[in-house]
Amino acid sequence: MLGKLTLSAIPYTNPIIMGAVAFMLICVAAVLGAITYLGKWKYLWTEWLTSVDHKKIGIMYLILAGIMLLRGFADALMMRAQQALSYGSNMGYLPPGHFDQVFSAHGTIMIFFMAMPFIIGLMNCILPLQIGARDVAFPLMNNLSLWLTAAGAVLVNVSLAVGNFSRAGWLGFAPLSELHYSPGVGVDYWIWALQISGIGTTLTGVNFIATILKMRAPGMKLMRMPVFAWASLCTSILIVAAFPLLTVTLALLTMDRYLGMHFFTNSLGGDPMMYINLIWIWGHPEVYILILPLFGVYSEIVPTFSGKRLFGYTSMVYATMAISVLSLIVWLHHFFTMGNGADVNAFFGITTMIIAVPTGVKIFNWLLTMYRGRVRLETPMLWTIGFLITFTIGGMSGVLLAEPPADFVLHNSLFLVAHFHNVIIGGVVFGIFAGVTYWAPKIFGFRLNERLGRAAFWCWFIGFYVAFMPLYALGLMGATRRMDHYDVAAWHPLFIVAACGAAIIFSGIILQVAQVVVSIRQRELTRDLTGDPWNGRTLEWSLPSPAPAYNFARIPVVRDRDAFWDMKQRGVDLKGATFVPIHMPRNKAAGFIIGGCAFVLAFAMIWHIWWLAIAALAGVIVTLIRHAFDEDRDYHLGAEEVRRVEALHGRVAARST
Amino acid sequence: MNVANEAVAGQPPHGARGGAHGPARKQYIIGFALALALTLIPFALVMNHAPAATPLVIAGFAIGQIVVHVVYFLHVDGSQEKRWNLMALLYTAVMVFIVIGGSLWIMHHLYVNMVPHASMHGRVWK
Amino acid sequence: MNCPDRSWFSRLCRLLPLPATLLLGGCHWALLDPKGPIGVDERWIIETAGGLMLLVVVPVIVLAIVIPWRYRASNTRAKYEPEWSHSNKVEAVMWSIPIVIVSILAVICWRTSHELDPFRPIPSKEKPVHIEAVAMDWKWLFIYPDQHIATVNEVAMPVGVPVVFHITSATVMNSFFIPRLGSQIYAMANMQTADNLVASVAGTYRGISANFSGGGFSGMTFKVKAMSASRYRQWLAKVGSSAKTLDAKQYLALDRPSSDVPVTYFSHVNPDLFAQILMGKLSAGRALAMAATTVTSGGETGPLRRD
Amino acid sequence: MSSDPTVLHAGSLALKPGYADHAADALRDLRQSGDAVDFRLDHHHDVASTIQLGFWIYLMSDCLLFSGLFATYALLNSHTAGGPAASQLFDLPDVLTETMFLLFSSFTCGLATLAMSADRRNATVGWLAVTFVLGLGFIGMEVREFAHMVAIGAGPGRSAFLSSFFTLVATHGLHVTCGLIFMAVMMAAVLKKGLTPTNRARLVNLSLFWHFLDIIWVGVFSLVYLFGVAHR
Repeated sequence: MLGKLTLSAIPYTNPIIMGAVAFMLICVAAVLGAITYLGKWKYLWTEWLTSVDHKKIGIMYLILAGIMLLRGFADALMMRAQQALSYGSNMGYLPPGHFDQVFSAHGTIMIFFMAMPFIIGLMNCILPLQIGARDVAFPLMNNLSLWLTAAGAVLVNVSLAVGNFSRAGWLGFAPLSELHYSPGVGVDYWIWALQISGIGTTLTGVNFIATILKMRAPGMKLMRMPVFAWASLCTSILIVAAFPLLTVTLALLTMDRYLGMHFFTNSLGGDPMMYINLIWIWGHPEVYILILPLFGVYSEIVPTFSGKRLFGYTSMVYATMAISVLSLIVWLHHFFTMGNGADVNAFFGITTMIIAVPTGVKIFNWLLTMYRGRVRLETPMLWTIGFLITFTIGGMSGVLLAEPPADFVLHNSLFLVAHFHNVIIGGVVFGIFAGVTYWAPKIFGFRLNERLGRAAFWCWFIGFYVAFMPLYALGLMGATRRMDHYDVAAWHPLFIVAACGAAIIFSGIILQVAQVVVSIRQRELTRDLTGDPWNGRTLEWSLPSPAPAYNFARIPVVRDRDAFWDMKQRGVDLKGATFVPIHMPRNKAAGFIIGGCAFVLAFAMIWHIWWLAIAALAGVIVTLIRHAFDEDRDYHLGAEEVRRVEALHGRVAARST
Repeated sequence: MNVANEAVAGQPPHGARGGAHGPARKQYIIGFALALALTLIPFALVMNHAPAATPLVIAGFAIGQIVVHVVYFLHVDGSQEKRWNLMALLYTAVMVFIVIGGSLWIMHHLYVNMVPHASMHGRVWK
Repeated sequence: MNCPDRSWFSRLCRLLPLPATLLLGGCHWALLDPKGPIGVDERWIIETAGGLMLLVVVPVIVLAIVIPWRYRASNTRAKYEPEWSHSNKVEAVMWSIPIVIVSILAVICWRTSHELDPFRPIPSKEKPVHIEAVAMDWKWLFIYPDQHIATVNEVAMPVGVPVVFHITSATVMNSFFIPRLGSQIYAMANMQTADNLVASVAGTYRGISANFSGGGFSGMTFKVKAMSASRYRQWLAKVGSSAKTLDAKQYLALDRPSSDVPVTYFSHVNPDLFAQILMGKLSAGRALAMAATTVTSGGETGPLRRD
Repeated sequence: MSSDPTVLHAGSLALKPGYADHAADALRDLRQSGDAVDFRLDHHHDVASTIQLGFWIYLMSDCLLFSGLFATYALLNSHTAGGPAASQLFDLPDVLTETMFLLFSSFTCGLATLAMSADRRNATVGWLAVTFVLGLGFIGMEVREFAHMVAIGAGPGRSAFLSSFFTLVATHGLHVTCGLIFMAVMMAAVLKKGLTPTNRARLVNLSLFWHFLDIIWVGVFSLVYLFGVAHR
């Protein structure tokens, strides 16, 4: 009846896991209790969970990503603590099986459930506003994407309490991830969490391509789009191109594990090398899926805080496009050491290095944008400067690793770990924090606390160097990644330093949590009443903060790259006189229901509860068909209502009232 | 999973082909005939063990037939309305080439380098 | 803020709480203090490529600090040109700097990829030594087919003589790596890779698997003993006199997952053993062993896999 | 879609003087540049075209999904592990029949689209029904082929070659099955509500999907069956 699921699946005997589970349950209970106490269930359901408003969906993505950042960082702390301890006769506090789950979960969570939701959240919150659209192309599909991603995230967390998580690393290399070598449910949790959230991400990609190509305001030619919109377009294209390969790879592994097939096994003709090949065809573009939108974020922040046009817009656009094409033909650099031979290695090494050219150009662009500007060193700008410094170093170690012979000694070492944290923390994470701080007034209606934000920045910035520079050194000392124990005396102090670095970053995260709490409590002090707190340049700042449900009462006409800056220069009056009804999509439960069914389906598949899996799949199909016959999908927001909302923001011209 | 406001999607689709009934039907018939021919010829070649039935020839027919389908059934052309569709299709073609061609190229090299050659009684080095 | 005008290398040394002398003493920087020509060449690439890139990276980091400071909003004396956003000359320079550097690196890449291909035999007057290496859970088996001997977790090689490692795996993917000597390469079941290395200095070096392979991965290390020709011969004789042999039964016992396995010598080893492993003829593999929930381990005994 | 922007513009906005100037400038600028921006101030005007573009992009991503499967098949088709090889298993005349089912169904699907353009509801449903039956025939033959192979010990677990064969062909078959469900739903929807704009947009997507599956089948037919037998 319950497949492989028995009570013994819950690891009662492990105090560390049970402690984490108890903490998680207390948090969940507290949240649920608070909602019940405040009587907000109906509000939550009708206004948020079923919302098709891209701004609310974006906020939910950001919340999901923030929570998963805490979870993923807890894993990081555990690893750093283990490696700081487990030298020589001290075996540390984590047995190998547990340590392996921790690093697998850390990678999986940070990439799929922290970084991706953050960037998709930012795209959701901002992109339609930037291109002058009322919504994304497919609002309900947007809601579905969110819930599929959330279903995957919940699965990863459920694996903590029921069963265990994968021990095969964040990319689950075959044949280690095959049934023969990983017989438990851990790899299945990993597969289904990624598969479901991956489908959600693909749908997001489709949605944003259609939105950007079809829904720009009149006058916004492609070459007048803000760079963030360009970056989002390229990222969406990469998502649509690459994620199907992840789907395939995971599906083939599923076939091996569930149906006894032999794609990547060591026996009956299976070929594990094909797994490595396929997963990296997705995996490398994924890196650029993560970084490109943040390049876009920096390209918005630097001109705004420098009070100056972006230098070399055209270069920037072509560089972005070049990166998004090149990123598709470099995947082999992840396995130079698999024995491909010199010609293949050299080809992919060179294509990899070529990516450094457009990336370098972008860095020069940002520097030249600040040059002869009036740079306001507020928190978003601090993150940006931190990025420029850190990412440059990460880029350098990356190009180094692109030399196949250098990679022969550095591959899989802690040098590599330091490199990709250098670009992902220095590029992606700093960019996310920069973007969230920058757009917070637009998203939430108030600014984040500046002092705590600065303090958090310094903790992150210094903590990063203290945590990861020792890893570069350790890599050069021949230390490999994913060790739960080592016996080389010279490594020990460096691991202790790295752990101290992690602790410094941890204080940064605590400061950020405090920043969020304090900012919410002081929101009346920092409320953004103008809609344009930073003297912005792009269309989102022409709207009230937070933007009304319909975004634009009147769709703007664009005549310049920095559309809003241009309007301000020309003294355009944003107040409207007459208003027309606005066509709006209705909130629908279908996305949430399908997301829920997908979670149940995955859970049932993981535990081989076949009847439940079939029921959940039927639930998905029935919901889709019912939705197809649902006529009540939209409504018109009356002109009077629009006028009322606009009046609240002081956007109605005096003479017409 | 479509947009909420598709109820107002008014245009009869394929309006771009002039709305005229005749030419469109003709397109389908031409496409169908071509597709039929491009299926049957390689099939006959293979069935009769014709020397021309090489992978290259078969692939040529397959690509020809895919083009026929795209042009006559999917009606992708260079028109303004379909510009993005065409771009997306070309991009996808490049990607398909990269994925399949790249994988085969890489895997071929791996095999050449690594598959054991059990020649000299058990000694498997090359 | 960190000093950006120093190389990252010296900077990270300064971050360390220990005396720099201890760290720069040489004996710990495995990759920067190689003991064989392959490793030396690879260090040259790391240093050359790193140095070339520092030519750009250091100025960029300096500019990333100097420009925002010089043009900070409070400094009203600085020039302000809010509309300046394009210059063909500047952009040409901007594109050409990275293009030049990447071109140089690309040439290095092409040449060294060929010269340092792990499959490429090392030119030498000496006749190369062939050693077969098998990655197992979680130890390394080395077979000397010509001497009919085998060892676990220890491999000896004569100094100055090229060694060809023929590598496969009896289990998941591993990576054969001796940091002091250079190039690593994957060890994969049913596949045979090769790693051509040579030691130029006598000594005992650390060998590892560089690719995560499961619960006992951390203890999957081996000793590499580079020694003079005469001592090498003595070593071969010592292994050859071992009482242990490695027949099929012994092999299957060895194949059971275990970690931190002590060095073991085997004599009278069938020279076809490697071929049999490679062809999957000895692949009882972990299927047998998985039945047991615990595996032996040098330091501790406990469940390495909970499932 | 290509209505005069000025008209649209004036119809949608009553403008403050400053804004009107600005907008008028922008429009003049646009006309002069001859740029091909979609002109709409209210996005109802090309919802249908947006939906079709979205669906098209989805098809492209599906195409890449198949490219992964094709690459895997192309690689693994020689990995028979001592089991049966392609040339021993495939019955080409049967496969040709299958192919014909699908090709004819593509044609009838096109006819359904034409009937829809001509506002002929019953003909639309009729052609869809024919397409449905042909598609069902295709699935039936595929299931029969699979059952036969499993029965003679050439199931998907026999070798990497057979794993990749079953997965590639069954993934296509699964798509066809989804297409059949989609088609059944559309026939019901058209019968119930007629050729409403919503139904039209979806019928166009359905036909895109169906033709797309035929294209994938061309790949399967050539790469799997013809190659497999030609290599005899």
